[in-house]
Amino acid sequence: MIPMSWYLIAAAALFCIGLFGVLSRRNAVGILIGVELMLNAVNINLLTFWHYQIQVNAEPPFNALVFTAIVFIVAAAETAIGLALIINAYRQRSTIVANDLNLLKG
Amino acid sequence: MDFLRDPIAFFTQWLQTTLLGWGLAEPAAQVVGFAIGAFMAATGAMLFVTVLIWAERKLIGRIQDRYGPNRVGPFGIFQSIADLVKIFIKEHIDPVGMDWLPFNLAPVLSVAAVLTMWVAIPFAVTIYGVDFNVGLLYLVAVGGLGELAIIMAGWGSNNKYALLGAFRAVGMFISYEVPMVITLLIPVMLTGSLSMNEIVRQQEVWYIVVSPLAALIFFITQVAEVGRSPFDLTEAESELVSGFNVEYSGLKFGMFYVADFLHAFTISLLFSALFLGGWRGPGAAEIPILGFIYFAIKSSLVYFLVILMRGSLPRFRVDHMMDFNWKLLTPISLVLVILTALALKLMAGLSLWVQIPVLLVLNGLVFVLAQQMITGFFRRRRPREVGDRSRPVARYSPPQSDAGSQG
Amino acid sequence: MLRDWLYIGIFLLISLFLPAAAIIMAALLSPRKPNAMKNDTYECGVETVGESRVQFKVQYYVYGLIFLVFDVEAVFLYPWAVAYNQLALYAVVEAVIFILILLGGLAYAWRKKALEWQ
Amino acid sequence: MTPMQITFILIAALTLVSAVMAVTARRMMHAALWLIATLMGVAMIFATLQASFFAVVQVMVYVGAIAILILFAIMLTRRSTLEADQASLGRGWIINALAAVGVFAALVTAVWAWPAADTALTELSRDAEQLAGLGQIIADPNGYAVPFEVSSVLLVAVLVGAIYLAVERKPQHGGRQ
Repeated sequence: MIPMSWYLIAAAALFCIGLFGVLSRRNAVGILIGVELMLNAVNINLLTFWHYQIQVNAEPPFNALVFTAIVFIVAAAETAIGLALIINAYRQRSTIVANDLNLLKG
Repeated sequence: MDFLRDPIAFFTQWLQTTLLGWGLAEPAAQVVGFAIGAFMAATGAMLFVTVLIWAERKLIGRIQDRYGPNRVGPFGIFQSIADLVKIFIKEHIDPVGMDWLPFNLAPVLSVAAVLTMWVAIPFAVTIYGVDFNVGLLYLVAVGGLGELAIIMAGWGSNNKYALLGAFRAVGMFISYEVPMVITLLIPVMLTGSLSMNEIVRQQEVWYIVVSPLAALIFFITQVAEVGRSPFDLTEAESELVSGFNVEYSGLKFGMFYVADFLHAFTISLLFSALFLGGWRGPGAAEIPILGFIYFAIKSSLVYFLVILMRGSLPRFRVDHMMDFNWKLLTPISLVLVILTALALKLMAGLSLWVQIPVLLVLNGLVFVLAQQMITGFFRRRRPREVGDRSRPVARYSPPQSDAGSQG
Repeated sequence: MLRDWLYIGIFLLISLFLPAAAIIMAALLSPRKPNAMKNDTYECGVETVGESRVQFKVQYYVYGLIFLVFDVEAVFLYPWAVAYNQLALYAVVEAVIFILILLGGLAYAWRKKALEWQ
Repeated sequence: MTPMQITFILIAALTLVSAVMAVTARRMMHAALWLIATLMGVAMIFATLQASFFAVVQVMVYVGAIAILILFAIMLTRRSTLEADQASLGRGWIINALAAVGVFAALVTAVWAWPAADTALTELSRDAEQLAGLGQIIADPNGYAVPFEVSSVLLVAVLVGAIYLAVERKPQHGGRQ
């Protein structure tokens, strides 16, 4: 069957792609997309360890499932608020290029 | 005799032995057998659409005092096949500025989203694709992929109307998914499982008897999910020309059509599996083919109801449609889930004959509440007439003074 | 478990393949005589005006937002509903509180007229 | 290579390639569509891990809700997206790419240094997922009842905040400014 390291490496790759997106996208929605990718990578890791835990210990670890659920909830919250902020910023400044949103810069 | 009792199992057996005879390994033979079965089921489902289209046109014709198709073959039964041939050889037009991949993927995806639902529906005690431990959520999730196809179609077409229609459609579909997901908690609560087979198996009393209001809400939301009249604003000819599929032609358009009709039938299957006991009936557990017939009859009745609704109800206005969902169905379904959960837990030890009447009374109470909300809504919103009554053309509702201005 | 998913994967591939094959076949069979007039985007018979990928109103976003919140909440009520028969009364009451908080959110959106189609 | 491993490699390749497209596509709409492909790939990875519930929830919540919301937001901010088309990535993208590759290398070495990472994940029994157990533990005060109540409060707070931010407020007393 599939070695656990494959899952972990795939998740790491996904995380780094997301990281790249967050660092270098100019569009604010693009940055959010990068964050989504990173959160997904985290979920892959959590569920891989859940599977591993079942295999090692007989009893099922619910912590991993609960954590994954909470990551889902947090992702939903983050997207909703992030996009609302972007829409608001767009309405006021009529741009969503992240570098131009520098009102708080001194 | 065995063949008559359970033709599918008989066929599977035969296929297995044949494949094993060809020297395939056991698991591979099973997988190949499943693939052949799936291929036949999917093809059958897509061809079945021709029958559905004919039946619907005939019925709608009758409702509107027409004959419906009556030229090709007896009762016009080959009309759909003639249409199929015609649409098959029509030209495919690629609109200017289209986005190639989304534009061409959308019709395929919209059919696939409906077809994949069939794998988790139990047709009879032994006839099902997969007995899946999260089958119900799977059905909801896959049904949602159709929205994606619509967005892709609207975006890819590079057309204002297509995009407007697509977003209106998706706005409606996602809105009606909320009460649907909430009401589906009730069958899950009653069964204690998400597997479709388990839900059907446990329905000694049909769930429509236990919770008629949940069944009603589910039915309404499902009709909305299909975008059938009265929820056909997505293809409002007068406003949006035809919705997200204006730019499609030939079989690409035909695929949206297929997806639409197949989805309408699939929701009937779902409704009868979840609330009408699925394949359950006298003798169905022993003779699977009998269960299949019961299931077909139940689903056809539900489908008939869907067509009847389409033939008799006028289209919703867009704001009413949203109000209906967010201000009536959603709160009502939440209240219903709360009441059902509490009542069932408080009556945990009692017999079914006590539980069901109490649940029915609760359903009735919630229904009365809903009716009060509707009448209250219309009392507040009565439009004031302008001018005299002989020319009731100009009506408007004043923007601010809603309450107390009942002209 | 894995077999279920394998079957679903096979079914998904087949149900993607069938319409795609049908469309490709139809595309091969059908005539193909494009011209500029025919390929122009449809706009009630007049020339297309302006950028076709138009701006949208914020109401769609608000509905999407409320949908997202309710969807996420409802999905994580499903395990609770599965376990319903083994739960004690207080666990049911907890879920009821959960739903009531949600109803509060709906009431807020209602009062702020966010549910209104403008 | 077993068929299972080949399937996994195909799925992972689909996921990662669409992820790369999602962060580099010039048009935001394309980026969002590639994001959806990535999310479907991740759902398939969950399925190979036999976390059926989360595979389905991934499709339902991420593809069905979050991605749709992102698409709506992109349509709402169209004009700015058009301007941003010219250069989708910022200036220092090469440095960023190097940083990302560096992080990846560090993570991979960490995985390789851990001997247990080579454990082959076997097929679980059918009822290993135990949804009912999950349901019980999220309603159990000694388990995770409090986090779930808090998450419900969080989501309502999100609802309130996002509506406050997104809904256009009518100008009062003869307009703003």
